[in-house]
Amino acid sequence: MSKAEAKPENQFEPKIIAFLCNWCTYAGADLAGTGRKEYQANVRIIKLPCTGGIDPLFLIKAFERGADGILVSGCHPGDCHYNSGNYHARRRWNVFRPLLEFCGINPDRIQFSWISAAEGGKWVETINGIVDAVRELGPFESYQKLNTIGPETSGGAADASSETG
Amino acid sequence: MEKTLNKNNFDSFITGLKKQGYKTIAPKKDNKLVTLDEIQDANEISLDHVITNNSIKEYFLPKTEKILSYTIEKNKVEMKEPEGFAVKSVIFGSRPCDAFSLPVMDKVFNWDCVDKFWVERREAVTIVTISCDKFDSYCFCTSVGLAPDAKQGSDVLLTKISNDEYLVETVTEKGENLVKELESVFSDPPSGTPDRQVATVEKKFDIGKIKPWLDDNFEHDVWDEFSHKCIGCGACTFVCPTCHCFDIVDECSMTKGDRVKNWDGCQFKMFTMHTSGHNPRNTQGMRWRQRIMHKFKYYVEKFDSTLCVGCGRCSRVCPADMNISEMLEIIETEAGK
Amino acid sequence: MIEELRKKAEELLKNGTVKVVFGYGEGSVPERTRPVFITKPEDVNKLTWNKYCVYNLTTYLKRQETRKLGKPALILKGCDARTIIVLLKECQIKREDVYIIGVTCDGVGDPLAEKCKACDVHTPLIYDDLVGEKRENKEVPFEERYAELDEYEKLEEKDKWEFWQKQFEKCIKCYACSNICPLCFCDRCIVEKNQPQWIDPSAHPRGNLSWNVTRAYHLAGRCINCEECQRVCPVDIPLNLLNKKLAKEAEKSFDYRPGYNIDDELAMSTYKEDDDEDFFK
Amino acid sequence: MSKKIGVFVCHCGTNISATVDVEKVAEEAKKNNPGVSYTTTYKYMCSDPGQKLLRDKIKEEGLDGVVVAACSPKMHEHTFRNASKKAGMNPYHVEISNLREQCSWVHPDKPTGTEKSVDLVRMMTEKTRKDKSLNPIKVPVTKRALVIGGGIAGIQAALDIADAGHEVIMVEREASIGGHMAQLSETFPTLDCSQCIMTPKMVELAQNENITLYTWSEIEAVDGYLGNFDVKIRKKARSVDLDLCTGCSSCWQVCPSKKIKSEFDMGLGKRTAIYIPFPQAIPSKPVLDREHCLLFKDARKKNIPPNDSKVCRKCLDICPIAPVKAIDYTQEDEIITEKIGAIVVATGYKELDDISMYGEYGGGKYKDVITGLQFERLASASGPSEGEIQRPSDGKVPEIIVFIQCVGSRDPAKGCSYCSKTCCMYTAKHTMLYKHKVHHGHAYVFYIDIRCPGKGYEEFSLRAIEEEGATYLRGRVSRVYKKGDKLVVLGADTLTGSVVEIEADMVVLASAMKAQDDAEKFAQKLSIQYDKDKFFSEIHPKLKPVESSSAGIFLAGTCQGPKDIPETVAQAGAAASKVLALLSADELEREPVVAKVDRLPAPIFSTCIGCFYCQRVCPYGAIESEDIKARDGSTIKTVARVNEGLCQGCGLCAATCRSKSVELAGFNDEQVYAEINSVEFN
Amino acid sequence: MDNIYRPYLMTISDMIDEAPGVRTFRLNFSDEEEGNKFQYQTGQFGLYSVFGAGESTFCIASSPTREGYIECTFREAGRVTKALRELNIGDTLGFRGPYGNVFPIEKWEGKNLVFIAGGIALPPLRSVIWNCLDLRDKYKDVTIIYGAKTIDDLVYKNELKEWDARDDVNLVTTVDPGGETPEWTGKVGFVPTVVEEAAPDCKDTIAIVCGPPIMIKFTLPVLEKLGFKHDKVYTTLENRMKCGLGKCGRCNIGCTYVCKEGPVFTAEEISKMPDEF
Repeated sequence: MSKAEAKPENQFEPKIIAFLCNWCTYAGADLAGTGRKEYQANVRIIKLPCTGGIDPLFLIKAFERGADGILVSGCHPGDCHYNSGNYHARRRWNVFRPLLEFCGINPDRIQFSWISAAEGGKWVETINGIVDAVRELGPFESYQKLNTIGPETSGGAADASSETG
Repeated sequence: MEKTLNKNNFDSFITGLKKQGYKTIAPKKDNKLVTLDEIQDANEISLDHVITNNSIKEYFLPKTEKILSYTIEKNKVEMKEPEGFAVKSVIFGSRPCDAFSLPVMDKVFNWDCVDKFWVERREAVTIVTISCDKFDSYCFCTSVGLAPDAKQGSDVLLTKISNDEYLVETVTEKGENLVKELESVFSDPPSGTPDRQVATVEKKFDIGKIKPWLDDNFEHDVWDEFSHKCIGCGACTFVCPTCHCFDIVDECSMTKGDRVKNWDGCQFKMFTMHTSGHNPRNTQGMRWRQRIMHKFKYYVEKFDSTLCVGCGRCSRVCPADMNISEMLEIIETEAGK
Repeated sequence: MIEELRKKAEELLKNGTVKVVFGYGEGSVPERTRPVFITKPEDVNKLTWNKYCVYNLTTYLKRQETRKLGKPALILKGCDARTIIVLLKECQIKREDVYIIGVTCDGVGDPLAEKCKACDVHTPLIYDDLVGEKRENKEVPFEERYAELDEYEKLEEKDKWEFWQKQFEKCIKCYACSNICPLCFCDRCIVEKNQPQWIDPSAHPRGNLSWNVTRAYHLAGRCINCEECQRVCPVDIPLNLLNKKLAKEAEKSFDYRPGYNIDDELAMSTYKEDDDEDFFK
Repeated sequence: MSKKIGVFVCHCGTNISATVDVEKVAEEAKKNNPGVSYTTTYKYMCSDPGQKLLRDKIKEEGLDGVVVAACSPKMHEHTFRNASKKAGMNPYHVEISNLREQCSWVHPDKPTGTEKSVDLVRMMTEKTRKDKSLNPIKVPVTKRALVIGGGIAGIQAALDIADAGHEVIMVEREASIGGHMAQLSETFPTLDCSQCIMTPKMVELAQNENITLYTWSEIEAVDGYLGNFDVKIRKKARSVDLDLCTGCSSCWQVCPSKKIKSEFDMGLGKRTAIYIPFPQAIPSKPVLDREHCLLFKDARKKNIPPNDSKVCRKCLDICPIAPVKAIDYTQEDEIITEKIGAIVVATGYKELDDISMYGEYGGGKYKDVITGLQFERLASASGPSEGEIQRPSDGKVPEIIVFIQCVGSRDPAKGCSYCSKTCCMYTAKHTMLYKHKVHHGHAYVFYIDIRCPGKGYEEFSLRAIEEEGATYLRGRVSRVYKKGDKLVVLGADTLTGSVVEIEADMVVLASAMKAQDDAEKFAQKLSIQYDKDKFFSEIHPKLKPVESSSAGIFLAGTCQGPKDIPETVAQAGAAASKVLALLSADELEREPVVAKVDRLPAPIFSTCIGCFYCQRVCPYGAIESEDIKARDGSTIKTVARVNEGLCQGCGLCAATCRSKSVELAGFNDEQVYAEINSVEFN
Repeated sequence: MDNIYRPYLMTISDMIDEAPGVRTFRLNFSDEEEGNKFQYQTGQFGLYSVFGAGESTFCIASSPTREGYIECTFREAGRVTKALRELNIGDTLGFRGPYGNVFPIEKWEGKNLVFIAGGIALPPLRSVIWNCLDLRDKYKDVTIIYGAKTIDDLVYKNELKEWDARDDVNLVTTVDPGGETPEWTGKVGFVPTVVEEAAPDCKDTIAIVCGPPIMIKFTLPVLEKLGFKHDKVYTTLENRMKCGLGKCGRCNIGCTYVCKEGPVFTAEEISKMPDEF
């Protein structure tokens, strides 16, 4: 079911950073591995003890470093190894996601999901799903185009120039 | 050289500038505020304001500026000089107080070693100032030795002589060249002495009394009392045309980085904070003292000019209504006792 | 109203219940007032009250210089008094450290501030003394309180980005917004920490976006909508829109409004089993 | 801070090197990862020579940081950390790049896999550069074990732990210990009767002074952590005072309501309201079923306290114990808190009893279609028919019985997808029991595959066919319907390719072994992982078969998955040995991955501002307040402080803290920032 | 026009761990020709930059009399010093300087010298000590009084031994009370008290003092008591400096720009400055 061979040469390959909780989704990803379930290689996983330990600052920094899409995934509510980690995380994303949407960031670029240690299949679906969705959206140019300090912006009102972050 | 410029010739003046390859910056209405911004054609210019919200300092010491960029391999580093930061441009419609801030700050940026970022921009930009025909209660340029139609710092000075005629006086050689380049736009000087419509700003305090009082009043409780309401932000220092303190930080990803010069201000508590946590200027009173002392004593002693042009922006923008001219009036009365 | 305030202040200073009164005094121009800190009973006539008393004086509770003046009495409007409730819940002050002179208020700012159009705290919810006759706080419906956001929420995604990029570009990182905010009381703000430097200190569009988003997010479920950040921004960025959007989400999702009820849990420090998760896959 | 980092890329035989060019990964790491001073590849890093290579290189090259690019950290992070500890390097400077499960196995295209592996290694070298040395935290151990579940697994584990001299608390939900094994008649492959094996163990348990037994009790809540659990146990109201009652049986003989379906007899037999589940029950003291007792039903209807209802007080009156009666209607539920060091979960399984799902087999429609356990009860001497195989409908001795295998098992559509492992063996046993009791009877067995893999198992099932004459038909049953007083079984025999029709007197469905109904809720209470079928998950089937995902909580028996009694007992012994290992040390070394609030020299002392959001979100209450005092005793500021003993390292406080004053060791801000910073997509 | 903020590229040629958290780097110029042209005098400082972290200010700890390299000693405290700790021999870092004024060693010729240093403040004095010792005959007797919290907090341990061995240098090392161990042969006590005991003769003598503000606060009165005039006592201020070029407005104490008019000051100049450091 992998899309690796089917893709034409110059197709845009989205860059996805995934913040995973160590007990459930990371184990789910391992399970997909032991099951030899292929999926696209666009994701880079950053392991953290719990989704409750994921700070919205991480997402902003990930976008600044050129990510086109971000996946945040952990244990299903109730399954958290630390009892309430994912509940607090869910509450955070309940307000942070609309804030980014309000500022004009397409919410499909950030996906939140619950994947347990037994759901290797769901992990593969989630990854292929987000890679395809972000591939459709195309590279996150508007964020990456936020120039750092191009020569042109030495004046007051800065206009976006081609320098990438 | 003296000329006159008619208001409806502004359009051809701006297009002429564009043809000559100048980037034009002029006051532009931006919902509640009037800010100096790049314009494409003349009708964007708005002139019915007292003073723009941002000062022209932004075009010589930008709020953030790359002074070096480098790429890092494992242990090999390549440095790259930023180029093309000095863009040939004309600032049209600055005020005499803003314009005067440039020669004041030239002294510090050429002291002992020359900051090329400041100096190259200074050469590339020509200042066309319009004298003030309006003022508000925050202006106190006359108190610091300036005037609503002062020429220092500008290359060309426009002064209103009728409701759409401006008297053009070139101040520097650069100004003359500019006027020569756009000969067609200007017309001959008016015969006789034109009636210059210039605002009359009355003096608020005598600058002469300030420095002597400051010399021996480093410890005084007016510093604390006056600055209780200050919230320690950087608004006053950032909008001030003569505040030039900056910070140097590196912003980098894993393989490349930029060394950046950012605005910084003495009112922030972090400005003098040592890594150990010791802070020589620990309270807001000390920082407020530093601001007044630097402008009216230290800079005078070191470069023989007051680091304040009386534009009043800091008082207008201050969240807690700390008024600098009021402070100087208090100092004057204290000096009188 | 002004006489009553002065008499009250004088009485409090005289009988020693407080060492200082935080109030409003004449400003540098008639259309402005400024915070004044009265320590001597004879200075009370510096106090004034008019529609230009926009400051949220509780912000001076976080500053060491004004805290050193001793136990304060604060002249607080309804919206400012809500800050006290949040500060109490976040253990920044103890109730007995603060004496509150509540003022019934019909709206400040000329033109009328945005927050006063849908104000439901004309009479402060918490005070020791009340000046001005007590007015009944009537319920303001949810839609009306957040009407200001509709116009921005309706924008297309690209236009939203365009609008906010134009606003964030103007930011000069002077931090007036976080220094005036009574709830931004961190000793060392995240932006002042450089190991690691999460938020770029430079005032380029990327650094401005991460600063403004983080500042708004850190006030999620806390901001009491006093609009001081928007008023003091020297480059006139509509900052309160961000805080209002977060307040709307917090109220919609967790039915929580900061600064109304001293006992309920702080929104971002608790959870409900059935918090909605429709955006989770 | 590590700056001489060694990168060890593992081939993992060919698991990694097949789809990842390991040489290139090592060479790229050496070429452009700052801080890396030594790289190598090896066929089996986790092998003994592999670990020796690691230890030697650490010493020779003077490494102060190691990145092992191999399989998932869940597999061997511990192994490699111990290896580097032996080489004198702090184990928390070792990071694992997951090249196998998350790259080589799932990305077959070699260039892509290699490219990604280079990224993954760089991310971990960047993280290692920011690692800080951490030392294990010493924590006292409560030398008491808790066994949840009184079946054979729980009993075996409890006895093993108690024999080693440790105190054990056993909690059993039912009125007596024994679990499902007590319900069996005889057990395969030795055919010795379950009561004979189990009763001595149950008595031994009851008399063992190290073991405190709470029956008719459930686990209310489990807090705390490895070595220091606080367990709240709810002792449900039994209405009988265990100390006074002597088990003389007079009360349950006079109890008028005798028509209550006995759960122990799987609904075939009947029991009284005050009852003991089966004769050899431990404790052999009754429990009053308040659901069906006339007195309690009346009290509930009239909404009056039970003591005031006069409907029936026979058991109280008859009770010979004086001066205070052993029966007490006013008894309430009681919550006890116990301090526990380690927990063994042995909560057992639930047989698929809702056979109405299988209407095609007549399940739930005909009384003579019963489940495996119901047949066990029929065959058991203490069963409703005292061991006589009788039809539940009319009590006649069945001439022909049809056994149907895999009812609910291996059936992803309706039942469970897995094989319940024991049905082939117990169905063969059933045919033997039936033959021994009804010599002229004939047994038919419809099966898909006969799976009898244990020692002596194959011979046992062949005996059922060759010696006992059971007819095994390889095929599925399509329908069972009533014809007269016979049950017609329509099925296929795929070996002869013919349709089979048998007129049987009784049909026994070998129903599936499922997880307990409340397994999910129970797992969440203990915060242990469970799989899609709600069986509790072990950390790793081969490496850690009896350890649950929560440190200090072990699994034994069918709650972890279908298995037979020999396997269950073996697992119970393993769990007990794990508990003994844990309780053997006076102090426990805990993972130092705990949070810490920053402390700075004067005049700041800490950037924490004391808003205590961290304290409110901490699930373990591990954050206390601390007053920083000046020399003159006045409080300068009140800040948060993490209690290292309680902190479990979830990182919730670190993400909630707005000024980032609290950091989680092992996942601090610098490390996460370095990882994000190092993601260079090429 | 050249960019005054552009650092030289340096490579680390040697590294010594002086004390817990304190390390000395020996730096050579990556570009030979820049190295040869580079001139500096003792007492000057520079801005060392780690590419990827930022810049930080320390003195040049080596003496100009030693050609071809410069040395710097730093303690791990902030972002840049932590990044410096991660560098190995052979890595590249940047150096911008030399900035600030110098120790007027010519003026001290023919005089006795007393060097007083505390804790991590020995590096700026080490530069001038080696400079004077390399021109030993120009000065009369040389006394060095150096103290630290504990024994392993003492920096340049091998050089202390060297100075101790020389007969033309009188070295007094001390540790704060409680910091000593049985084998410690040096003095035990705070630096100001040790200076009082050593009681160097003030006639025709220059005192150079450098240490944490609290040590300077107690040492200056002791020197005064011993008869040292304020213009005979030199010190160097480790103030917070950013540009080193007098532009960024950060390092002023009163109207004195420490980076331009300092960091070396006489006690007299310091007494005239407002109390703002």
